[in-house]
Amino acid sequence: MRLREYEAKQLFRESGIPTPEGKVIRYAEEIFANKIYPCTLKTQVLTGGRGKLGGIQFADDPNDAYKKAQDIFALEIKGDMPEAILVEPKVNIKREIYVSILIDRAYRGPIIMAAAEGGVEIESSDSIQIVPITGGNYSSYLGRKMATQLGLTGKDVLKFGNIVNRLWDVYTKNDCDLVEINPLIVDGDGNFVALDGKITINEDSLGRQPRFDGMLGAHLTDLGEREFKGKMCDLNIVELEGNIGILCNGAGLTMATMDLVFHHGGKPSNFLDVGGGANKDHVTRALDLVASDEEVKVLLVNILGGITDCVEVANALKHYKEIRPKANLVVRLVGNNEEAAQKIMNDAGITMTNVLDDAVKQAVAVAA
Amino acid sequence: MRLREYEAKQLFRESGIPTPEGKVIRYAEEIFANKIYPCTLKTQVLTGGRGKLGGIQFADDPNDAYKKAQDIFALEIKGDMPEAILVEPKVNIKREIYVSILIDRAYRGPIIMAAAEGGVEIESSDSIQIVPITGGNYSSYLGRKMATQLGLTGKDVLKFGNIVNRLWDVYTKNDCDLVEINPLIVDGDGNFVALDGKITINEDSLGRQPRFDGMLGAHLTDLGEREFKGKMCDLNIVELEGNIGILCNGAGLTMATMDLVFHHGGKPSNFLDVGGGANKDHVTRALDLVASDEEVKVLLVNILGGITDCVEVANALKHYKEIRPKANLVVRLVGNNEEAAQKIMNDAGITMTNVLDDAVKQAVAVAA
Amino acid sequence: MSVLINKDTKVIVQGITGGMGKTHTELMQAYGTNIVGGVTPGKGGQEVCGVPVFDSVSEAVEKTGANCSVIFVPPYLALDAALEAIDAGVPLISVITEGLPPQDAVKLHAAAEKKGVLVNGPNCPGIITPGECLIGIHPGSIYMPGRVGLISRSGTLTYEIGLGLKQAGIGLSTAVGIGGDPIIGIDQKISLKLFEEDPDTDIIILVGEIGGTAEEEAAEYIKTNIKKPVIGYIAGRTAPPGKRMGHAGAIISGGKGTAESKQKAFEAAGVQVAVTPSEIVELVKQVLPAMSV
Amino acid sequence: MSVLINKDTKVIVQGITGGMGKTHTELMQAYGTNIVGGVTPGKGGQEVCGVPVFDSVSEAVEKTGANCSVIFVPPYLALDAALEAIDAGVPLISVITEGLPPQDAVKLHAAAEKKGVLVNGPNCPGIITPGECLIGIHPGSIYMPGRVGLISRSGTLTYEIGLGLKQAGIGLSTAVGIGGDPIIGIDQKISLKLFEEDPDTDIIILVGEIGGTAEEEAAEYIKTNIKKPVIGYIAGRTAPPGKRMGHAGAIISGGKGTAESKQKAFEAAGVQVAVTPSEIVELVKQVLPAMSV
Repeated sequence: MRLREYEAKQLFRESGIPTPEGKVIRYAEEIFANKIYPCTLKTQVLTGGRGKLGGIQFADDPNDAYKKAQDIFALEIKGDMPEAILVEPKVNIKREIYVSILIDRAYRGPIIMAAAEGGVEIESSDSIQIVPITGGNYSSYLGRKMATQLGLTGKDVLKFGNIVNRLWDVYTKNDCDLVEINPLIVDGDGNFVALDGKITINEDSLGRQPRFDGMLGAHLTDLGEREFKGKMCDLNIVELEGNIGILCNGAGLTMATMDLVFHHGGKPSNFLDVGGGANKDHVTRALDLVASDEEVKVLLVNILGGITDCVEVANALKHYKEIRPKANLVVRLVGNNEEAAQKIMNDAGITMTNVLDDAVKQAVAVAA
Repeated sequence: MRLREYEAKQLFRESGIPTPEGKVIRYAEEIFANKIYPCTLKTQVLTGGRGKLGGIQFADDPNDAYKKAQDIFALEIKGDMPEAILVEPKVNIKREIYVSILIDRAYRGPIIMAAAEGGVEIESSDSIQIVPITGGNYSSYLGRKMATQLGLTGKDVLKFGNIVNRLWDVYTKNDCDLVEINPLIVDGDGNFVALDGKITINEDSLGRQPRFDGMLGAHLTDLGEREFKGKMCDLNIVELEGNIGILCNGAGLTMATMDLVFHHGGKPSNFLDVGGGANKDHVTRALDLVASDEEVKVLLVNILGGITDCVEVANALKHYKEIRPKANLVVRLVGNNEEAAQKIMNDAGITMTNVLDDAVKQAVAVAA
Repeated sequence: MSVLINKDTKVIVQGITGGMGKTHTELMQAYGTNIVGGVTPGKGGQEVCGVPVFDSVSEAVEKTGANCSVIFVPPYLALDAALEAIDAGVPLISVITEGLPPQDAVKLHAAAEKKGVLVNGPNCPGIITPGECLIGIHPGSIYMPGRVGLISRSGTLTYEIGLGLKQAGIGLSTAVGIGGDPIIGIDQKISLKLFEEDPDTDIIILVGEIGGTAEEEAAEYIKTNIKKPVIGYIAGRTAPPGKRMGHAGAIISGGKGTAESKQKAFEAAGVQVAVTPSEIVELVKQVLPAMSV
Repeated sequence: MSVLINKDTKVIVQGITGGMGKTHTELMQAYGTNIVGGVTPGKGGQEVCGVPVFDSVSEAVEKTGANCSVIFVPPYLALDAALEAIDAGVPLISVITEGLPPQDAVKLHAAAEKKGVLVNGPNCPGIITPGECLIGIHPGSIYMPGRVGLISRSGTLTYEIGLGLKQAGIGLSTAVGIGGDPIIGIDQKISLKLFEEDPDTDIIILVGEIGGTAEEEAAEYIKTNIKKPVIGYIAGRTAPPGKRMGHAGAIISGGKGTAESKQKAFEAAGVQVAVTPSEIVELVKQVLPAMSV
């Protein structure tokens, strides 16, 4: 779950990372409470690249600021309307640095990633430095080590190290996947300040981070309508352009099935992984979700029951067929409790296909 | 620094360990605010064995309690007068358990120590169980492991484990040397409650535990007057029965010197380790402290300068001699910056002895 | 023969009294796995699925001689359960649990590495040596015993391939479902090494998917360490970049983790790459007769 | 020859810009120790005592090839400093700092053990190989080179014995001040093993004190592993029970850690026990001629 800038900065401040003294406004008129000029107005959207699209403006006086706030509130950034504007005093930037903490597969644990120059194109930068936090055991010297790798010297080593100490606190305390300060600036007085920040909370950890309760929905602006609905009931759906609805269990099998649909000349309208251990109700919700797409000509169900009980899936399919007797349905259902499921399907009049290639070819033929 | 029972229980409660709903009173009259009877009145002294000496009383009604509170406030326990009484409702005890967390040399780290029966004579119990917390890495299973080692079963495994989880929190959060619940009781409803507790805060860690600022002095009731004064200015003095004052640097050398005084037939009046890296002022305070004992006939100074600069010691001795020209002083001073110290001592008219045995014999002869 | 588990493996189930733990204990028992006990703190002394339940892993190991633990406990309790098994000296642990917070996974694997314990998972289907032993949630009936070793990041795709092979009359020595999480214990390299050393495995199938660089690393490892033929497959060739594919969260981002990159790495390591699951079966059929010559 | 350090040891000083760090860097340099640099975060680029100061240990190691670090930083910073040295691959670390919180010491030694790093201390005088190298705070002038190995829990008592030996014309191969804290890295057993293996050490002196059971454990170790003659000494024979003796906090409590127990253990292991420091010298004198026969 990616947080907005002002939310990230709130967590920064709680852990002692300096940020500009900002104010969040939700109506343009609130700008008149701002007393410090020149100021920066930043649209609070989740998508990146807002600066280039006009989402960040500077204002020298209240009238100027009011006009710009109105503009920003009316500005859609890649389909995302701002829910707020963050107003901050304009700061004097002597230097920009990039720094983040995230889990890295290759290092089998968290790493500190930083670059001596901040900026939006950091992913492609050659100057990225890495300091692994082996086994998740952090100690202050790791932040200072990064400081020296960045070429910082003197008091800046301690100042930067101190920022990383606090960033580690943010990272662990909130079960983050990523905490990033970009840019971390050095201001005119030599202080290190987080000018912009990005935090992604690990979604598997939300259940033990009560402070984020109920916040997920408002932080998923980059999803399509069905994708959003799916997410809200733990169904992982990705919308595609075709007319074959795919419902599988497990990411690998779902991807393989999608690949196979393309391979046999079909076009999937979506990709839906119901996950492990889905019961009848969950599968029913998944079926309804796919069926709600009017482009779907045929629904291809491919379930291999391991932790998923085939009987639960069969009952959901039976229910689906009862409601939509004319829907095109190609079903492959194999695995734990397969015989009992077979019986339910027979009784419901749903034919099953045993071989995956056959099932996919059949679905492609129906959809063509 | 050992805490009193009510202070320990406050830390217990902050970490979620249940304790009886107690109230601290500092005047006998305050007992009338207590509404729950029968109740227990417990003297808040630092020394052990208070129960056998009358420091714990039960009362059935306010008048009974008032009388007993007066008695307890007047009762000295091994030289310690109570600073308060802890009043608690009398609890129904179904079972008593002992449990503690402390650092153990042999395990090179913290251990959980517990016994299936609580009680005051726990040190000599045969039923003590140990679960090491290797490398200081605690996880909940360790508490449950101890539960099963104690023979607990069913829900009690979880309840006891939960207590140990919280005890670990107390231990780490407050830089403790020891956290102990004795007895941890199971009450009539099957709840685990800390009926009495002992916490020792590591003294080297007090500087990073601001909540204990200024509390050390009030928690040193088992020291003699000079021992107390020494402690308050970081001088480790142990008072003995003889007439030879000993001032050394380093515990090992101080003990060796004390042993040698006995060996040569003398009787030390004290044992004073000025510690490492003492400067002139610190050594002066040490000399004054020993000299304040009127039993001291001769002061034996044995300093081997490593981290301690011999010049600092020489200047302190010079000052000491100026103030007390008639004091008997036997000095051995060897090590870093020895020549310069020698010169100061010569100028001050203090003779030095190079060989330890000679110095000790000389001191013993003077004291005899 | 086989790798990791066989008919002599003595298995305990952590979380045996939970719904999933109980169901899969029954399925494992039905398959023939020697389940010697279960662990659920606070429920010691009970009997579930005909085996004793213990309050702690160390007690279970002591009383049953278990040398393998399968973990079915809820996500936030899984780290503690795994640490308990590691501490109790269990040499092989399979963490079936999905949704373990990544920061917990880091601690789990650091502790396991320190003690030299093999951890399968988390978020994995477990391991099966057909005809001998099943740990985890594989549907046992879709595999048959044989001489092919199978390594897979994906659970259900493992079943798909096992089934396809069985339908073609080809069996497996062992199938290792390594799991789809970013940080796992028994990975592709460890599994490859075990199969290379197993005298009863002739061919190895390596099933990867988009995201991360594990396949590229495995390919490097194969180049210098694996003599047996390896057949590869990568799921997600047609996945749109920047989208998380499924619950396991495979993702192509920043141009990394693409199927092309993995396919190239496989090919450079002499791994034959199948484009569909059924092609894997075809490739195995081609290699098998060549080997019996 | 010697153990742990010699003329080729390249030493860095962590906390070189502090008062104590600077003073003892000068003393070590005056003794002839090859100090190649210092580390004080935030003061990199300066020069102190004629050597460069670095912001980090890894930078110092990279630029100087240091293989030993002496730590003089304040107590609450010492854990981090030691972890930094461990992480930078320094194989020998001497933590002079006194007053390290015990919970920090546990973490320090766990990290060192994991990486196989030797840590001397904390709260110790360091190590000296007379005539070659001094790390820490030993007053160098009171030792002379020779063939006796000295192991001691107490700092100043080590000096006392070094001085007594020198006055008798006896020198040391190396003196290891292992430190008085409850949890230390290089302990009596490790030191004994090193001296046993050192061809240029003939006799070992083991200086213990009351408290703990380290001497009893060392005696057990000597029984089966040490062939060279060992002379023992225990400080605190006359210490009253229940009182913390000095800053290091040696204490006899609950009837444990007594001098009697340690003396018995030593004697049972064939260790000759001296009652006074000067008796140690006498015992060495007796053993030395016997060896030269």
